[in-house]
Amino acid sequence: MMPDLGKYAFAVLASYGATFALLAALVGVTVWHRAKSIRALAESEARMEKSDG
Amino acid sequence: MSALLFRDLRLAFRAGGGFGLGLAFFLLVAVLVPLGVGPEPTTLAKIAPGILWVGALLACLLSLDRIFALDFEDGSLDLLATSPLPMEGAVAVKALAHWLVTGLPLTLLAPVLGLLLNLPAESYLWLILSLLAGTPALSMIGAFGAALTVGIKRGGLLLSLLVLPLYVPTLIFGAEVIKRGASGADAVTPLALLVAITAVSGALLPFAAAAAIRVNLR
Amino acid sequence: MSALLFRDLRLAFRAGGGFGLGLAFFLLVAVLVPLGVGPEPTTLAKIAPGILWVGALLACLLSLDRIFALDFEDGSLDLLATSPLPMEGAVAVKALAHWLVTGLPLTLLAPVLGLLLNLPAESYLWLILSLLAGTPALSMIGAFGAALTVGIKRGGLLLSLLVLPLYVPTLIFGAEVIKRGASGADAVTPLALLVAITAVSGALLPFAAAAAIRVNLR
Amino acid sequence: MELLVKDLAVQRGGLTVLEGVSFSLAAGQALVLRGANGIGKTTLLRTIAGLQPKAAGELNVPPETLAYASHADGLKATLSVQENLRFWASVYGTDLVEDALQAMNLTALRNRWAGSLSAGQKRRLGLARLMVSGRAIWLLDEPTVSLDAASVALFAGVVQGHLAQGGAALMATHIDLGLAQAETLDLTPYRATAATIRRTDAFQEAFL
Amino acid sequence: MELLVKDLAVQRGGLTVLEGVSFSLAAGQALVLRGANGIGKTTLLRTIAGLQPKAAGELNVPPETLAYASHADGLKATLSVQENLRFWASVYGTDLVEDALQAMNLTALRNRWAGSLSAGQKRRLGLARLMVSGRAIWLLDEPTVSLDAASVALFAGVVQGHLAQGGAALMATHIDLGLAQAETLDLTPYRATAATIRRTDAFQEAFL
Amino acid sequence: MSLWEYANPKKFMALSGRLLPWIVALTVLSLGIGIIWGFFFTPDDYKQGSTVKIIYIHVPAASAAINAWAVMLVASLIWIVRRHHVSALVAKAAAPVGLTFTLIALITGALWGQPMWGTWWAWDPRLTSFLIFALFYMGYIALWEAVENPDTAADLTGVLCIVGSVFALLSRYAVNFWNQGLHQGASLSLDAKENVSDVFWLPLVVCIIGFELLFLALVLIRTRSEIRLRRAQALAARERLA
Ligand code: HEM
Ligand SMILES: Nc1ncnc2c1ncn2[C@@H]1O[C@H](COP(=O)(O)OP(=O)(O)OP(=O)(O)O)[C@@H](O)[C@H]1O
Ligand SMILES: Nc1ncnc2c1ncn2[C@@H]1O[C@H](COP(=O)(O)OP(=O)(O)OP(=O)(O)O)[C@@H](O)[C@H]1O
Ligand SMILES: [Mg+2]
Ligand SMILES: [Mg+2]
Repeated sequence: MMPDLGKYAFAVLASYGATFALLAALVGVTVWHRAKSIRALAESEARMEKSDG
Repeated sequence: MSALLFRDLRLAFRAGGGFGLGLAFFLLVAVLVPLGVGPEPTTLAKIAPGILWVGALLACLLSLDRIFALDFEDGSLDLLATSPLPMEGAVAVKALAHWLVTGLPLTLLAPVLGLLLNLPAESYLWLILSLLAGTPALSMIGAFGAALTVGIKRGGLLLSLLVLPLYVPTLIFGAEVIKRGASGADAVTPLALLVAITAVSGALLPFAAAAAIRVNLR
Repeated sequence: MSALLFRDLRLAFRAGGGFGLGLAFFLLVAVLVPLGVGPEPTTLAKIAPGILWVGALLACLLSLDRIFALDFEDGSLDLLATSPLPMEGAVAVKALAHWLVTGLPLTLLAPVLGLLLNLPAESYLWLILSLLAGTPALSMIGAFGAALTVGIKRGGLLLSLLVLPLYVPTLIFGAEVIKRGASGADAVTPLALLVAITAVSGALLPFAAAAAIRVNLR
Repeated sequence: MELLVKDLAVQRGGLTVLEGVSFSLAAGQALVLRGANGIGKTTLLRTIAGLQPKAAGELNVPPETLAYASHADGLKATLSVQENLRFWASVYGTDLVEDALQAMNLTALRNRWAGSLSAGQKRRLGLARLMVSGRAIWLLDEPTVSLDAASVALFAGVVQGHLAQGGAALMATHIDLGLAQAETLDLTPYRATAATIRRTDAFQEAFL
Repeated sequence: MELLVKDLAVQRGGLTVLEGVSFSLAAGQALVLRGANGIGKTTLLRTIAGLQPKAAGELNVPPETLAYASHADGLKATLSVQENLRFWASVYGTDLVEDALQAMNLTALRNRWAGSLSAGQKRRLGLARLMVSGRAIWLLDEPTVSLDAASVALFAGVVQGHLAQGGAALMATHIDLGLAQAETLDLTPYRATAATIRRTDAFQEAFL
Repeated sequence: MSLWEYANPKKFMALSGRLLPWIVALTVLSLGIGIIWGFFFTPDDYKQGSTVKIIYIHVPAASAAINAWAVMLVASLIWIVRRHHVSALVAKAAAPVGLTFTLIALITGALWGQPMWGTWWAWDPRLTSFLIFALFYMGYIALWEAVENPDTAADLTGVLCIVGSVFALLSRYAVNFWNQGLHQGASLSLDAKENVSDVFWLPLVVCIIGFELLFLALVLIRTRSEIRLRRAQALAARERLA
């Protein structure tokens, strides 16, 4: 299955590895930020409900 | 307008005004680099044009935050903004004052530092010409960066980060003028480009900077 | 005491606190120098240790004025001086906070910049070791300089002028460690000297700096 | 020459703080703005001075008539008292430095650096700057902060003189100046409420 | 616990500004310093706080009892109200943050960044810092600058409470705080004259 | 009804909410196909060996990074001219994504350079201008972070983006002037032309599409988060007044 990368295995694997790591970090931060925003909004909307009575 | 220029110059020459410190910094860079790099004359001669330009650029950079931040902190900028002076003019005048206080003296000092760095004899003329043509752009671009960061406390380093990428073309053409001049190649093209950068930034950036200041005063 | 450390760190990481900007400046120096000097790898490799040390030193330098000046301007320094904290301890803690926010990250970033400047492979270990041993001295000496200039508005350049000569030994030994390490010569002696500078300045300068601050508050 | 404010709403930090403020200020009039800390006096004055955009309403300022004095005095510590004033005089193109020094009792200090003045002396110099502008409408933000009783009286006299000469003054202050002809505008009723944000703030509206 | 000042002379910018000042301040007492702008109130307070050396006379401060509040409030704009106070509480090793927030009516603002407060709100926070110190003798330099009437009353109440608990307060101010038990010390008679400089100022003397 | 209607946060939230699942699905699909195709099912280049596989991330990342800046520039212009709040937030959301792509291009390029040119880094014009580009991104993001008031920040970063774009172009030109480099030209001339046409070209195109879709998806998600946070802020502000 795994292609034979020959003597360039490090360069290729490191490239793909670094790319996936960076993208994973970016996606992770984005998802976390999204969750945070949803939580913050839900909280203030809940408080609104209460004060609106 | 001229009142503002004279005020800024007078403030620069008063105690704590910072005149001469840009020069000192330039000198220090020229001294530190040989200390770090080592004393071989050929290496130094090779890197001299680049180091001189980088030094001039950093010396300029470090005094940028004085252009507007002092006036912002003591409230003068609010008062200037509500005064009859157009903000664009005030920005241009302040950039000019900055150049007179840093860029011009740097240009005059540079040949001396060239000696320290073993700059070849053919290069001196080009060194002076390139600094003369390029440092006004440094002041104007820097004034723009200073206008962006004026509301930020001690934004000195943010200012550097914003301004240095904008300095890249000036730096490249500036150092190129000297290198080409020394080797007898065509130095006029980069010099002309340097002049063009100065002219265009002097004509357009005051508007961008004035807009940024107005936003920051809001 | 730890309250002061945590406050300073927290302030540094808050908006406008300037964390990361020292790093950015270091990166910028590493980019600008080749732009000025030219792209030949052999020249760059030769000057890399010196330029990296000069860059780290300048990055450190530029954030020095934050150590005390902010506290002076908003009156906190008056209040700290009348508080039960001994001023010597406060100075040492503030220098430590400065190192954690600039020197340490600089050390960690330096190898990446070594790549940009074609630093030879054998030098990396020595680069890290020398910065690790030397940057605390930069923070402590810098804090002393900042204490001397704390009363002066925007004294950034004056500060540079005062501090840079004091940085010279650190710079020379630091760059020497890397150069010797790369060429297989004895790098331990300059490294030991670097450690000695750090230890002595950490032990003695807080007292000098505290005295300077007390004079400036008068 | 009349300053006209109608249904004005002002914002600070993206939030409407005051709304529905209306008043007019004609030659010879003085108006004192009152209200608790944080109600928005500074914000209102800055908006009228043109330093920030208004959120809603009408604001009619006769051109070239305003002079604004903020919390901060805009003094340069390393210029002398005289040099500070001369600079502003030439910015506004007037010739009133001597009068202002006299009026604010600063003649003895004229050659002192502004940085070496005490808090109250600085404030007096800041007010002298206003006189030097030669403008008709003065906007004053807490002008008497740090002033002793004698200086407050001096200042009240200066304002009175300015009004007598056909000037006008709008000021925010917490203390009583003893100005006979000054009217007072309490800003408390104009504090923006949740319901009014919708009307005045395009951004908030879009997001609410 | 008594603060004792006897024949004190203080200097500013190398010049003696006040001399022969004497008073004492015991537990439960408050003393208000008065005098025209520039007479030397700030200088006197800084000398007592130990920020500058005295020129002559005696100054007896019980150790670990002083808390000083200057013209500037020492607030960090990017820390919240609460974080600002917590820092000073741990510097002084006390646990009074909640009490101070309550007393200065700042509980609603506790999570706001100090930088986004109005002038008066900042000042209130600066005074809360003083309470947090837990010290007995308060030195206050124009504590009510920028405060509205309600906040001045609040502040007077806080001082009263402090005195009732055996504290003491020394303050410089131009306005009347309405503190019943406060005595007043007018500094005008102690202004240094040319003749007295000779006596107090060793440096100047050497050159005269 | 004009296009600007969608600049209303509510409308934007509704529309983007409906589109987003599809965009995410398409992203995963195209990126998955492209990368798997490129990594597992393409032959080695006879000169570059297996390193040619790096092209499937290097080139898409580089072009997506450039496009991200273009998006920021357009969004900044819209904000400055028409003051639509969503466009300012789009510019803010795009910057970190663009920076990440720039870093990916830099890192994969460096890793590729080691076997091909014998050095991690060379001061080649393309490489250099991309490094400077990364600095522009960092400055832009730092300015957003440093300014507290969101509208002020939007104005300032907008001005910076416009001025910065001009200087970025100028730098590109200056850098060319300064050094002639090692980097591949503008065409996909790996070796024999026929190779390029299908074996390498097709998966590369799929990857490029995948990266652009990824950019779109991330920017939409981030913009939506920013809008939610602003709404929460607005509610909190209203509460404070009540
Ligand atoms: C850190 C190093 C490098 C950087 C920053 C970099 C950057 C770039 C950029 C900006 C592009 C243009 C993408 C576009 O315009 O759509 C590009 C394309 C390309 N790069 Fe690199 N590169 C680097 C190293 C390398 C190396 C070492 C190789 C191979 C030997 C390489 C091969 C290519 C190829 C084949 C293209 C596509 C050319 C085209 O059709 O435009 N790059 N790179
Ligand atoms: N940067 C900011 N962000 C958010 N809110 C702010 C900001 N600056 C001020 N505010 C708030 O705006 C309101 C109005 O402030 P302003 O300074 O106009 O009040 P003021 O009436 O002048 O008060 P004072 O008498 O204390 O000077 C205050 O409630 C203040 O907390
Ligand atoms: N750096 C300085 N150099 C010389 N003189 C100074 C300096 N700073 C202050 N002074 C002078 O010292 C005197 C005392 O100043 P101080 O600030 O103590 O007055 P103050 O009583 O607090 O006045 P205010 O009520 O205006 O605050 C003033 O006359 C002032 O002009
Ligand atoms: Mg106010
Ligand atoms: Mg005082």
